[in-house]
Amino acid sequence: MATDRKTEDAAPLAAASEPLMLVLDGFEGPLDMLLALGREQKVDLTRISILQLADQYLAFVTEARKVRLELAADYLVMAAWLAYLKSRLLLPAQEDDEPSGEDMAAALAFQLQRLEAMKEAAAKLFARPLLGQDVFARGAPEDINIRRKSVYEVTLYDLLRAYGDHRKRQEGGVLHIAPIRLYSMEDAVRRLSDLLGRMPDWTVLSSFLPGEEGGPLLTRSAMAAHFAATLELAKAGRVELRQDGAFAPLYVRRAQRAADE
Amino acid sequence: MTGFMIKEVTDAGEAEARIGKLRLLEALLFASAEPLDEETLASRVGPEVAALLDELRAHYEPRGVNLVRTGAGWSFRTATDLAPLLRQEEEVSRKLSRAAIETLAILAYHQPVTRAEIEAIRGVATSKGTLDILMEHGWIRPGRRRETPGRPLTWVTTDHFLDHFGLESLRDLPSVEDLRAAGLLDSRPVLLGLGPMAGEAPDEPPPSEEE
Amino acid sequence: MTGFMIKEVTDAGEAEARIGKLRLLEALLFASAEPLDEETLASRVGPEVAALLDELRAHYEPRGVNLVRTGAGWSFRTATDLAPLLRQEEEVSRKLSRAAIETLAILAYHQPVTRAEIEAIRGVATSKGTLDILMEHGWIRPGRRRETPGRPLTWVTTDHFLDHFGLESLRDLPSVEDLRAAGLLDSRPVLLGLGPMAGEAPDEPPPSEEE
Repeated sequence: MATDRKTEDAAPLAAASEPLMLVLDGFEGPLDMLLALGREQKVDLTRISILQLADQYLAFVTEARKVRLELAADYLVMAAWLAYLKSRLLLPAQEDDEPSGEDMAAALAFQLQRLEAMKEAAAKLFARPLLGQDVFARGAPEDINIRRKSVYEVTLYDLLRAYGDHRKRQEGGVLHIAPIRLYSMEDAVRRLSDLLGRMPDWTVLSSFLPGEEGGPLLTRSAMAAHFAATLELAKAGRVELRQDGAFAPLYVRRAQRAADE
Repeated sequence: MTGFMIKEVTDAGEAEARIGKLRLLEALLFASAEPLDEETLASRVGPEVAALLDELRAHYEPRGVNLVRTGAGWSFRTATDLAPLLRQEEEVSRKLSRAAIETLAILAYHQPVTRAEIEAIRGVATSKGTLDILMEHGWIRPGRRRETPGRPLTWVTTDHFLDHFGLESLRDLPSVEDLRAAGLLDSRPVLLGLGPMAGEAPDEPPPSEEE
Repeated sequence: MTGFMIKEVTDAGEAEARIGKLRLLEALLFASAEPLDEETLASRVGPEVAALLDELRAHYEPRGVNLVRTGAGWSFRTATDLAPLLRQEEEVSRKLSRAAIETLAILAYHQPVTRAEIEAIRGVATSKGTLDILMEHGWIRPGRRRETPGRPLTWVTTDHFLDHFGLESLRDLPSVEDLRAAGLLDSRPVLLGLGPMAGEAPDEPPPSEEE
């Protein structure tokens, strides 16, 4: 679902007031999706409401989790980032060296403008008269090589491809290994490490879990693996854990000291 | 020889030599499907090649085939206004994924640009095969390594890219000056600590924190 | 539209239509890989194709490119009297064998490297001719002798190699990781590709581990 990014059209989400259509096909990642949501505000991107955008996105993610839609990790990271942005925008300014909510919002707005500019540029580029489609070269070039230096038609691509093919053979070709149905702790450690590096603040551990589509066994093993992984990372001094009471949600964040090393 | 617009030539012998060179230039350019650079052409017709090319270009301007300059080279191409009559069934852009099209545009406008920077702009990892397919089309090639930690490889577009899109130079990319003036050709990652836009090492492939 | 010799046409609109047809005819003949027969051309420009072809042929007659009839078809060809000038430095373009390309690639990446080492890397014997061809073309040259028993000769690439492949220095050759990222080298099998940022394969679409 979330992983199919080849589809052509950005199937838009329904307007925020209506039930969210959970269509991820066609989005080239969370930023692309934010851009599509932003366009629905029908204002210039420079005047967009980042807060409203964050709410729409977070609503989408909540909805997705409700229907157990498997979300790629970068969508979850974006959700956490937006939640943090929201808190910084809404709460009174704090005395710390984190970027201000306004700065973060401006950065996001710039990012969206830049992406949109590139999408428009791509459209303009491909709207030009293209060689081999709109404009044609000599169809029957005559066999005259007037460039002395290229007797052999070898391009850099040919050269690199040859080396790539060679390395591929060396590495033993393609192996097909049946997927393992259990979530291992090593993977949970790796996934958490990757995600935590980008998480701005305390985050509920359960939000890191992959979806539940793989069946109960995989889900339970993922939960166990992620829990064990946080303990392992805490032991190594790389994360901090917080739980406000028995059976309360477990929060995790990157260890503040380790982060600076 | 009525077709050639010979100017400022009085001597009959001189005129004939010039016509001979124009004919040779025309034949050389016509015989090749690929653009030919002026240096190569000068080695065949002499140092006045620039003036001859101008003359030939003017002669072909109203015709069904035009002499155009793209990138570093000159070539004959069918006139762009005939495109609706000549258009081929298979459209190149149809076969390219949206990711590939976007990546090519970002690469063209931001070059030289690293893969990490492309990812920062798109907010998503570059899937395998995207750069591969652009390179296979002959549109992009590796540029110099960036002299920053990790010495990441940069990517740039080729002359064939200009040829394919009918551009004389990168300055002719659509709206490039407006985009630059608006500050939108800044390829630095801006959302620190977010997604593939990992803040601490912008030019490196996304670090795997385990190692 | 000065280049066209329009005869017996008085009406301006008619003249314009005729010029449009001549331009299309010109473009079709230019872009076609095969000679085109009159029937095919008539289906694109109309029944007056024979007259149009005559006009086009007359226009191109004195030029460096001629419109000629071969067998049943029409095509543009460079003027026959220019053949000696065009073919002056003709060199038949040849495809380099796969073995030669691979040898060159290995040599470029592993240099300085001895022939025995190339063979060890490739796992097959290198035919004598392969290195000869590469050297003849100026891409490789002998380097220093290795200070090991037998003092074998090593091989290195030349400046011409860099020039040909558009590289500024050997350091700009993409690394194995760059190749992998660009999709030119399939990645090692991802045993447990959980999440897009897992491990060192950041550039894949997130594998859906659930299947």
